[in-house]
Amino acid sequence: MSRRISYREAMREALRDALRGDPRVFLMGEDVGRYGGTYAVSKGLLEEFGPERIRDTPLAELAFTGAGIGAALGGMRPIVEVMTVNFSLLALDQIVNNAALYRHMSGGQFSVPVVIRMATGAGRQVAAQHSHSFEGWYAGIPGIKVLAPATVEDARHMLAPALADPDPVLIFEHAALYNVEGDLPDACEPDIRSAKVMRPGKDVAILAYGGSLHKALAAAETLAAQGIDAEVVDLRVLRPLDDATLMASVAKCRRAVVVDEGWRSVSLASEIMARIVEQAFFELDAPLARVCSEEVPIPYARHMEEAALPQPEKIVAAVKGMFA
Amino acid sequence: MSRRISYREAMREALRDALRGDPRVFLMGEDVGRYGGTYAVSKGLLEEFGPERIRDTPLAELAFTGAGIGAALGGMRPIVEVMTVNFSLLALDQIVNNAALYRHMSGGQFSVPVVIRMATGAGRQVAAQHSHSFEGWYAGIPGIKVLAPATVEDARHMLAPALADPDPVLIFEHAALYNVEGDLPDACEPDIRSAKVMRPGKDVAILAYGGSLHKALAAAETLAAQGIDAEVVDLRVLRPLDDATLMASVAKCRRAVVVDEGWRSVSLASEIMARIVEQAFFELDAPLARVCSEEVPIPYARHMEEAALPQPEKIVAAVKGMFA
Amino acid sequence: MSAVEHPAPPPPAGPVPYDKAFAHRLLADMLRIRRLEEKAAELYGETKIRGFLHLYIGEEAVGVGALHALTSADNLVATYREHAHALLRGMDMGALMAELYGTREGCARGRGGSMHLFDRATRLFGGNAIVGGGLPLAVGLALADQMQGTQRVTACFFGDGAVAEGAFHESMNLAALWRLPVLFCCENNLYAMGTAIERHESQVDLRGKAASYGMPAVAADGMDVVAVHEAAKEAVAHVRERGGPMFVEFRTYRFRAHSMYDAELYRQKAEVEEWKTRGPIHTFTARLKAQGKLTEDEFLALDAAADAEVERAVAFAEAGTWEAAEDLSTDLYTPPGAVP
Amino acid sequence: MSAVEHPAPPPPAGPVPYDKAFAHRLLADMLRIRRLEEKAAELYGETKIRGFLHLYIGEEAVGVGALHALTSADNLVATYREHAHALLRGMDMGALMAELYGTREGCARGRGGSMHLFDRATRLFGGNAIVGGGLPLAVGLALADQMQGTQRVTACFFGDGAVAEGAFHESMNLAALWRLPVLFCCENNLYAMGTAIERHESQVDLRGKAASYGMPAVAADGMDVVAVHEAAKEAVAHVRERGGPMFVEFRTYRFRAHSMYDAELYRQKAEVEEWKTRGPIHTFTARLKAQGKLTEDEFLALDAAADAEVERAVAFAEAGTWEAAEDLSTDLYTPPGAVP
Ligand SMILES: Cc1ncc(C[n+]2csc(CCOP(=O)(O)OP(=O)(O)O)c2C)c(N)n1
Ligand SMILES: Cc1ncc(C[n+]2csc(CCOP(=O)(O)OP(=O)(O)O)c2C)c(N)n1
Ligand SMILES: [Mg+2]
Ligand SMILES: [Mg+2]
Repeated sequence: MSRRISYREAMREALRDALRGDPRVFLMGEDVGRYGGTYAVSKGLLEEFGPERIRDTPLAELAFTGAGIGAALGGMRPIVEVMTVNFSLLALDQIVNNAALYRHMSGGQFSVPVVIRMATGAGRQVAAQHSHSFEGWYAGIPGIKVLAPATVEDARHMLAPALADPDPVLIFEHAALYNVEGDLPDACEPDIRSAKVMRPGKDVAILAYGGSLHKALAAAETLAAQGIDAEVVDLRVLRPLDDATLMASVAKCRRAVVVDEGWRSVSLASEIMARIVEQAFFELDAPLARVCSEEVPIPYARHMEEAALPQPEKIVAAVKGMFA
Repeated sequence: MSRRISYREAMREALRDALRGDPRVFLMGEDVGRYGGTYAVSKGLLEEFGPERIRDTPLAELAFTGAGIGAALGGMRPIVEVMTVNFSLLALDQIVNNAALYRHMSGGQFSVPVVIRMATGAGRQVAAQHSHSFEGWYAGIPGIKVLAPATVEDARHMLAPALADPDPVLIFEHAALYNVEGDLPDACEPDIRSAKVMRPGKDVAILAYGGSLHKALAAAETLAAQGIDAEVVDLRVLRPLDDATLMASVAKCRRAVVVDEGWRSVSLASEIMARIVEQAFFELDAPLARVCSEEVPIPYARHMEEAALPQPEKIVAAVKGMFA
Repeated sequence: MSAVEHPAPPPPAGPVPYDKAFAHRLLADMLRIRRLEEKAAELYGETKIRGFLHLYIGEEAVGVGALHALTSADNLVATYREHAHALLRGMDMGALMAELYGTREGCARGRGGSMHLFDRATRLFGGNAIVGGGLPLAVGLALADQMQGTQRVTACFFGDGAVAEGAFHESMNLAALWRLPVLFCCENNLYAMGTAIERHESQVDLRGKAASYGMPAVAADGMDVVAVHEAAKEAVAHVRERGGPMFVEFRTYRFRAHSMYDAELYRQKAEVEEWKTRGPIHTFTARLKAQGKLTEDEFLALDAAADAEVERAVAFAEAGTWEAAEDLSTDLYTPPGAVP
Repeated sequence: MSAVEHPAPPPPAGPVPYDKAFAHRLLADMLRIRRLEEKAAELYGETKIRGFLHLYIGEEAVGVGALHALTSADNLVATYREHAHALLRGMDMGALMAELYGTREGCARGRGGSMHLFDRATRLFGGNAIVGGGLPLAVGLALADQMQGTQRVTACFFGDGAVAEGAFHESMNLAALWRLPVLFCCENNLYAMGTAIERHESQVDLRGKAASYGMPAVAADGMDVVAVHEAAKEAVAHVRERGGPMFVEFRTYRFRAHSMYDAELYRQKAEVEEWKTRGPIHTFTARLKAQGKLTEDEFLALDAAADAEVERAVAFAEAGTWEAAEDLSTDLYTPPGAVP
């Protein structure tokens, strides 16, 4: 059994559940309360949980993110919402130098059970400063875990295990997904460890996550019509990467393309390619390929933005290039 | 003809030359003046050029880096010194969202001729918060250029072309190199475009940069004694990468290992591996390998720090693993 | 009325101390901005304009009063709510509208959109969409002027919300410490998106912040173009003569939503309505008429001129062309030979 | 003497308003810190200790006076110059010295070294080596207490240099806005590394900053343990009773180099010498003696006890063992079953 729900509603239900289930949980960030959340994710929560637990913050990304880390050290289970990944650069020092290092550097004395959520990605014509995808950088930081829900199922069910995790967990929600609806099964296994095969196939493994997953699935349909049976894998967990699932898919298909909305260079895509070449080199029948954002600031004009981002057609072309 | 000089002195000479040669050039950063520079690089410059041009700043990485960008827009040629890459996280927003995007986003109206220097790297037991190597992240940002002088020659000669460049240029100086001496040839070609073969070889290409270059060269000596003739390439320019030189070396040796002091995942090393597999897949006789920092905060204790960082022995082991 | 969180100040009153020509100029400029933005909102509804669109409606007195205190040699650094500032610097309305359309004829070639208006010719250094992100740039521009001996003021606009950012603090300290010619113009419209100033600032009199850096500060009624202009003139003169920075707080109000996506759950309709009665255009109009400096016909003529300019701008934008997708990477780096 | 940039305040004087036992405790603690750090400097010369080592010598009155105003239930967030703070929270000196050696018996298992002393038992939340980096943590710790109804003060130490950081501004505003029980303790030693406060702060009276957030502030002579303690007691009481934050500025001076690499080019020897005559230990000793609250023998006994404690600590560290390299990744993440 399942029901139809939007990614936004799924996320909101997850938040509501978490807030109801544990008095230590609270949500803080810019405009999460009275405004109702920039993306309306937290709409209605202020009314139910009050301004202490649905806490509007000043524009002070560094301090309120750090305060979330401190509150976690102090026994709470904060959910910090950084409005978008773009502004998280201002908070990065706290995420790296406090959240990520804290347990190891203190010789195991303190854990930091904070969850930090942020919207990421482009595609809504909001131009260069508001269209970044830095989750790849975060995926490179030891001491944290990084999630990228791409489906309503994950939007609904990744938050609880993230909060239960004793270490810092970052959740990247692709801004273009909030309006997307999907079927949410009544019974779900909450899991923040594994990648997931979304579409089994045998000719090429398309490894994608977040907003790009849906482009990969669309590309797979097109390819199927052209006789190429693509397997599509949702990374889901960007750190630690589930190498086993990825390599199994690569070994089975013997060809792989990675899709990542981050800029091409020094991206999560490059990391996955590096791992494949380390772990599955002899399984490959063709060079790996990646479809990433072009290495430019994302322009405002729609056709230019589209040209800058990964698109199903680019994925199709990359795959077909492997069979040429 | 050449002369013996330390990396620190080479850098200082470069700064002095730049300041003498162009009244628009000035140096600003924390303790560049009266303190004499944290690493004594700028020692003596205050006396020669005065406090306007050797400008001590408050601890305000975000604002003084942004001020450097603004001063560049205003017609100056600022050299911003961020004391170390660790603190540059606090300035990252300005580097990404202003320096890097500015020209493209303004439709080509404004260039940002700023140079931003910072010390990077570990190896001096300064522990987790002071031992980062984030230059890989910077190398992933379109709109800027990224240099990593590893030799006295580059310390001496990369600054002038960086200043002459109309776009933002970041220079990463490995803190462990300042005391290293080398022979500086009297005649040098300033070049901030190409990688450089430092030791020709034929069996394996070792691609390294910055502090790791010297470890790669040491490893090559050990390997030579064991009958493996390694070619060592200094990346020198981390963005844009000189693919041609790298691929030529890989194609020649048919095996390659990348050495990078950054954390392993989503690193410059992963990017280079991805490029090799894209561009030179069929030239490879073995899986690629990388020697990076272990994915932990760098510990204080010497033996633990050593265990966390790339070392010549690890490079040797990685290479030998390729011939096993 | 007193139930509203932010009662409006008394309506601007008293004689307007300007000659007719200048008074008409101020009024005309407020009308130009208003009509431009009303049209932009309409075009947004038609999906001609996309992405973020932040309207200045209600705040026109601030931009107009303040920017008329600057000369064309001065620098301007603005936020994402900067249609007014771009226009008042002298940007052609067509180039502005074309940028909102995203066409090649836009002031940033269609790459920036509403939040990133740039204009080298009028020394407009953006359009910055990172809250607080423009302040360090302004400090640097002023530093360049100080070091080069250029007599120039750099005016930097930002909202009340930006005051909470570290960037504000660091920039204020640098500017005061180095005595740089920066005019910090805070457009305090009492809200940062949906967060009222009382919920983002522990101390809502923002002049105290300036004092803590030893920087002179003044506040002015941002609903009154005369008050704004007088305060700005004095502040600009101060910066120009002393070389050091100054902080000006303009107390104003945004009549429309924060951006096009805002349900305005965070404020009462009554509050907005009360502030609308202090609208900068009609109160100024009324004062000028009362003083005999404006007739209804003159008003209608100014308004019609604004409308006509907007129409021309729309026509220009409609006739626009698209940047070629192959040019995506153009100007990522400065082409050889281009003077930076 | 007046040629120095920062003249010292008048020497602390007047009767010490404490009973003998408490006065001796304060003196003993200052001596413990001093002897510990003198030894650490020596061991640095012998390369037993490496990396950065920032000494507190000259500033002992601040740590001792302030930390004696806290209880063991309070939280502490410190900087990289935190040997004193760790010791005064009650950390065993052996565990501290072992951390400087980098051995497994160190308070952070040898992973942190001098800049990263942590102690869960005494609620010491680091040792933070990013200037300003601890302030947001302190705000969050206090927020957790407020939300959980725990009566606890979070004291946060930082230098004058940190005041210029955005982190300071954002944290002060948050703490004041939300009325959090944070005690902001500024150790103003007049220099941020080699940059004198006049060259990093446009306004050197730092209390004005607190005022701009509506936060009460007080300054105290940081060379006088009595003045520090009295100010700290009042401030702690204020925070505890009102629940809201307070800012205390302790004006002090660092007698030694910033760290072990500093050539001290930026200040005059005469200035250092003048401040040394205000040394917190000998002035306090003299006052106690003058008041008949301390004999020379008692002083020598306290000093000898400090020395003996240092000797034991060194012996403990010398007998230390190394963490196994295979354990490099241990505690990167919390092991299953460990309570965070
Ligand atoms: C650093 C940063 N954080 C958050 C945002 C999202 N955001 C855009 S405008 C805004 C409110 C800013 O308020 P204010 O400074 O008062 O300016 P106003 O919009 O009222 O003119 C927010 C939170 C952003 N653009 N940049
Ligand atoms: C964000 C950051 N920038 C720069 C440094 C390098 N640094 C370490 S201590 C210091 C001076 C700090 O001065 P202050 O806050 O007055 O403390 P003090 O050392 O005088 O106790 C600097 C610049 C750092 N650790 N962190
Ligand atoms: Mg506002
Ligand atoms: Mg200091």
